[in-house]
Amino acid sequence: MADLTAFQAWVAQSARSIGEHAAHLTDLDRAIGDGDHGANMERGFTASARLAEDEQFSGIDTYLKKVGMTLVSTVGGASGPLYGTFFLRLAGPLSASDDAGARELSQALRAGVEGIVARGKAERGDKTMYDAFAPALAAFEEAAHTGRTIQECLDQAARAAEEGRDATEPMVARKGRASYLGERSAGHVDPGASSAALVLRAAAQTLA
Amino acid sequence: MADLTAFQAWVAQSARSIGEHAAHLTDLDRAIGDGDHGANMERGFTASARLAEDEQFSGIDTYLKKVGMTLVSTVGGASGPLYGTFFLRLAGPLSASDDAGARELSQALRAGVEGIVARGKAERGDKTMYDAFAPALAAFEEAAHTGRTIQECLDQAARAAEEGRDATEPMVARKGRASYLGERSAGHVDPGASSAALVLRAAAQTLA
Amino acid sequence: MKKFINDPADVVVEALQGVALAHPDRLRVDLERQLVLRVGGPVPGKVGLLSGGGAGHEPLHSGFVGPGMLDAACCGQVFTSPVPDQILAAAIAVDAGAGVLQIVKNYTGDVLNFEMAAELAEGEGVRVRTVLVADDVAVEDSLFTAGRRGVGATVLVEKIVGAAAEDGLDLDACTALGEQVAGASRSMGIALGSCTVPAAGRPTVDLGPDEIEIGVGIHGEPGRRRQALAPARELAAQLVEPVVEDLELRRGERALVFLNGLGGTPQLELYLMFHEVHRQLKERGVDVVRSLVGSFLTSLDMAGCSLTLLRPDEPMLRWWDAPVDTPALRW
Amino acid sequence: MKKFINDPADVVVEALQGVALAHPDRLRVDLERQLVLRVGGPVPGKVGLLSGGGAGHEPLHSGFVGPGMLDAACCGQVFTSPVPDQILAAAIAVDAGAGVLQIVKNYTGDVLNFEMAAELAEGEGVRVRTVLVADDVAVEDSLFTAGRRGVGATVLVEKIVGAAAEDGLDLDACTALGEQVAGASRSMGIALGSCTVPAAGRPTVDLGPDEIEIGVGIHGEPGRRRQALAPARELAAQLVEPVVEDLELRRGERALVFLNGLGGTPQLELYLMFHEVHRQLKERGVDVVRSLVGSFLTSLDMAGCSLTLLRPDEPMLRWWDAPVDTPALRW
Ligand SMILES: Nc1ncnc2c1ncn2[C@@H]1O[C@H](COP(=O)(O)OP(=O)(O)O)[C@@H](O)[C@H]1O
Ligand SMILES: Nc1ncnc2c1ncn2[C@@H]1O[C@H](COP(=O)(O)OP(=O)(O)O)[C@@H](O)[C@H]1O
Ligand SMILES: [Mg+2]
Ligand SMILES: [Mg+2]
Ligand SMILES: [Mg+2]
Ligand SMILES: [Mg+2]
Repeated sequence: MADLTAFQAWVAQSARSIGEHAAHLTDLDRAIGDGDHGANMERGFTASARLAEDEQFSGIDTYLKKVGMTLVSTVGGASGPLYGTFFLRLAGPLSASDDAGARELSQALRAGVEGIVARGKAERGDKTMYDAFAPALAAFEEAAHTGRTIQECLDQAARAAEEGRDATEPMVARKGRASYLGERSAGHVDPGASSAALVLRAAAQTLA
Repeated sequence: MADLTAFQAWVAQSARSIGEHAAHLTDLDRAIGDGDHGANMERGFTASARLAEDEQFSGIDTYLKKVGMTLVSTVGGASGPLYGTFFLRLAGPLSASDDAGARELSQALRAGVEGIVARGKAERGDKTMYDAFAPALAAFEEAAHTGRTIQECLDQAARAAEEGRDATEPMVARKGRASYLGERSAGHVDPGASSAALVLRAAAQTLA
Repeated sequence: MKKFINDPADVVVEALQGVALAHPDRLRVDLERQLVLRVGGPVPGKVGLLSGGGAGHEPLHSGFVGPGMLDAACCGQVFTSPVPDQILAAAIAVDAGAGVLQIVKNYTGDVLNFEMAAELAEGEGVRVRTVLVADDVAVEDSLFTAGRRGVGATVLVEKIVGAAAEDGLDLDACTALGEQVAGASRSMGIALGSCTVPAAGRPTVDLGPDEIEIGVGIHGEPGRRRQALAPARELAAQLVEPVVEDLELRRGERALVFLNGLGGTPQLELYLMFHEVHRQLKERGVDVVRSLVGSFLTSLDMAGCSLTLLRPDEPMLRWWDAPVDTPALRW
Repeated sequence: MKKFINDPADVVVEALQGVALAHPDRLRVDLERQLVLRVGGPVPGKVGLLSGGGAGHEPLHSGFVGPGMLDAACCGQVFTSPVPDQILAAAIAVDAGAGVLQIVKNYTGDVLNFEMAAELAEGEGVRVRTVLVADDVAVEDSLFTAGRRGVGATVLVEKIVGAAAEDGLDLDACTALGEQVAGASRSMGIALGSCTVPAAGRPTVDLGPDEIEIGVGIHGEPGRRRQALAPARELAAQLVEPVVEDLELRRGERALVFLNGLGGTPQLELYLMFHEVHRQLKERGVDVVRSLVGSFLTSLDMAGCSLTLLRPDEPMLRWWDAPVDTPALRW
């Protein structure tokens, strides 16, 4: 079960992990984007991690909404509204609970990922963060459906996100800045899919 | 004695000599100016040399005036008005004659050099073309005064101009673009003094 | 990298301080939110016109704030979209009850941030419409991708809709006009040299000493191809041809021509290119009825230029000619 | 060298063709003589205002032709003075019986060519006066040398005397005013990078990757010193200090500030520098009463800027504020 503290640990762990990999994310973005994804994400998650230190939150949903708003106003670029929407939408299915189980997490994750699609209109294979989020959601739902523990669900989601991330390498981008490169975008892992895999791995390390 | 044909030969020979040394003049100007003196002079003297082919002239003075006007409108930069004025003023003392002797040439040369000073306000040692013209005039007058032939007068003037040119090397420029360099202008021969020496050497080869 | 900066992180806000000091009688600058607002606004009854985007393209957008053009510009960091809070604050500031029109260049970051801002603004009771500018023919047009980048047509949309809003057109009419202008415009650019983003500290594009990029984006995005430098008349042809063809400008039609410098290109070269462009349009039977030549939408210090053609109708020409009174555009 | 040119020899005339096509309603261009003339001129009873110099400094001078500023600009080749024939033709063209004032930047080539032109014009019955602008404090002032170079103050003289001539001041009064403005102005520039003259094909100044030239001239002439790049606030100080000191601007005095881009410097950096300059002037107790920020007197593609300060009196301010309607300056 995941309570407010667990969610705050997730955001903190995401910030740490993104901080460690910021240079790598930027390198990936330099290859097929504009070279700011690492800095964007680090700025946004550092600010989000600081929320728990500065403020008291009454519930998981108010916390996640604040994280979402913080990401929106600090990450910038394409990924700010996308990650922001993800966290804002996560909050919905968790509004009633102060300790989420696998089923609620599954619903929250679906809402979050649907938010990314609603905003970014990406489809599978467009070479975006959605190519990490979508398989992660499917893996989580499958695991939850077959009665796995939260930890198992999260582990499988994180693994699926990492596979999804790796699978972006040969893709030709159809969304975001990388799409301007056309065929030349193939042969590079998508930066947003990489940061998504980090965030989902952080979830597996903290939420259960 | 120098007739119209001799003056036309002088201009033609000046054009040839400047054409041959254009790159060198430009190199000198690149060191302490803006690197256009060779091109400026070549353009102007080529145009002036063409005058004799395209037009009939009634006298030495009308020819020299036309050369002066042509230089003014084609050389450009600082040297255009200076060389132009030189040739325009040369014409004055020669207005009555169609075959100039040493005395008339001496007067003409003085008028021309005074024109350069009137226009450019240069003094000896300012590191300009005047540092070639002034000793040339002095040498010519001295030779004419002591009864030398025109050829001798012209030879001495040319030699004095060349010495004057060489003497500009250590000078610190006080006029023209080179003056912006201050002390850094020392150690370079002045481009205008160099072209002046060529023009006076051409006189010695043609005017007598 | 040699630039007039202190800390690269402070470039935008320090430049905005300069803007505020240079134009105290025309512009109000909100340094915290990085907004540039028209002094004396919002104008009662007038549609609020709002644009913005990453910094580094000046005078776009902040130099176009004033009577006859924008009511506000939101500045992001260099080449980075502003965020919804900023845009929301601008929308609220310029709303005079007639609603707000956002003019957005088609980059995913800008689109998403302006979209979120619009949702938030609607939540605050502000009616918001958006015109998306996507005129860069170097990028293939497609419904399935991010689509074309927004470049030079942005200036034309801001000018023409700015005049129309001043004339009292309502929100729907301004939106429709903006879409018409954007839809009737096409652009393409050439880079002779790269820009250098202060925070990056090195050139964005790695161009060889004789190499140029045809179809470059205003952030140094790759274009259609790299090739060797060529004479101006050939480069002009490489802009005129794709733009005319994509716009399907036919013999006998009219065009408004905007030849834009990308930041590092001297006016001398820009006017020389304009001569080539004008000549080649004439050869194609296209009648140049209006023109604008200058560096109005730049990519920091990029050496290069872009060509924008608009197929204008009479109202567009009238609003193009209407008075404008901003720091960068005034007539 | 990567430039939008065809043959380097044709750059100026081809650019002028572009100017003619871009401003048919305001400018008349004499391509053969490389003159840019105000449409509808000469204005009866008005002193004819004439300037010119080498090309490559655009918009100076051709972009300043129009009501409230110049009647004509004579363009030489790149960085080369126009010749007397051209200037004479311009003087005759702008003379409406009230005489002609030439505004000349103090370079030997310009001075001598304009002087010869004036002599020729007087021969044709045109009264000609000359104002010499020599404001570059990087060069030591001396009666025995060529003296200071003419730089940014030229724009101020053209604007202020332009308005005064429009107001009907006679030739002697315009001349005196021009001399007052020139005398009350000082400038200094910094180059971060060199310009490249088309005909030369390579950079004029050989600056290292971290080297800058303090006091550079507008043709790339050497300045006071070379030094390492420094933060904007230090560079601003290196402009403000010598200019303020040479002008002997005291605490409590007022200044008109002109911060000028040299061609390759983006507006973002220029406004950032303006902020620094403004702050430092304030610290010195100098009151900035007017300002102009932009690239108005350029050195082709040179990255850099120059600062010009004018100690204005009331009439100067009034004529500075007076309407101007030229391609590059309009209010
Ligand atoms: N339409 C979209 N839907 C989902 N993800 C997207 C979309 N567009 C871009 N992205 C993601 O955003 C990432 C880039 O983010 P970032 O570099 O921070 O923003 P920007 O591209 O504005 O600089 C891409 O790698 C991609 O994963
Ligand atoms: N005031 C002056 N009086 C005499 N000669 C001068 C003066 N100023 C410059 N010169 C001469 O002009 C030469 C430079 O000519 P040029 O390069 O053609 O013109 P610019 O300096 O305008 O480019 C100098 O080398 C010098 O000899
Ligand atoms: Mg990016
Ligand atoms: Mg970005
Ligand atoms: Mg020279
Ligand atoms: Mg020269």
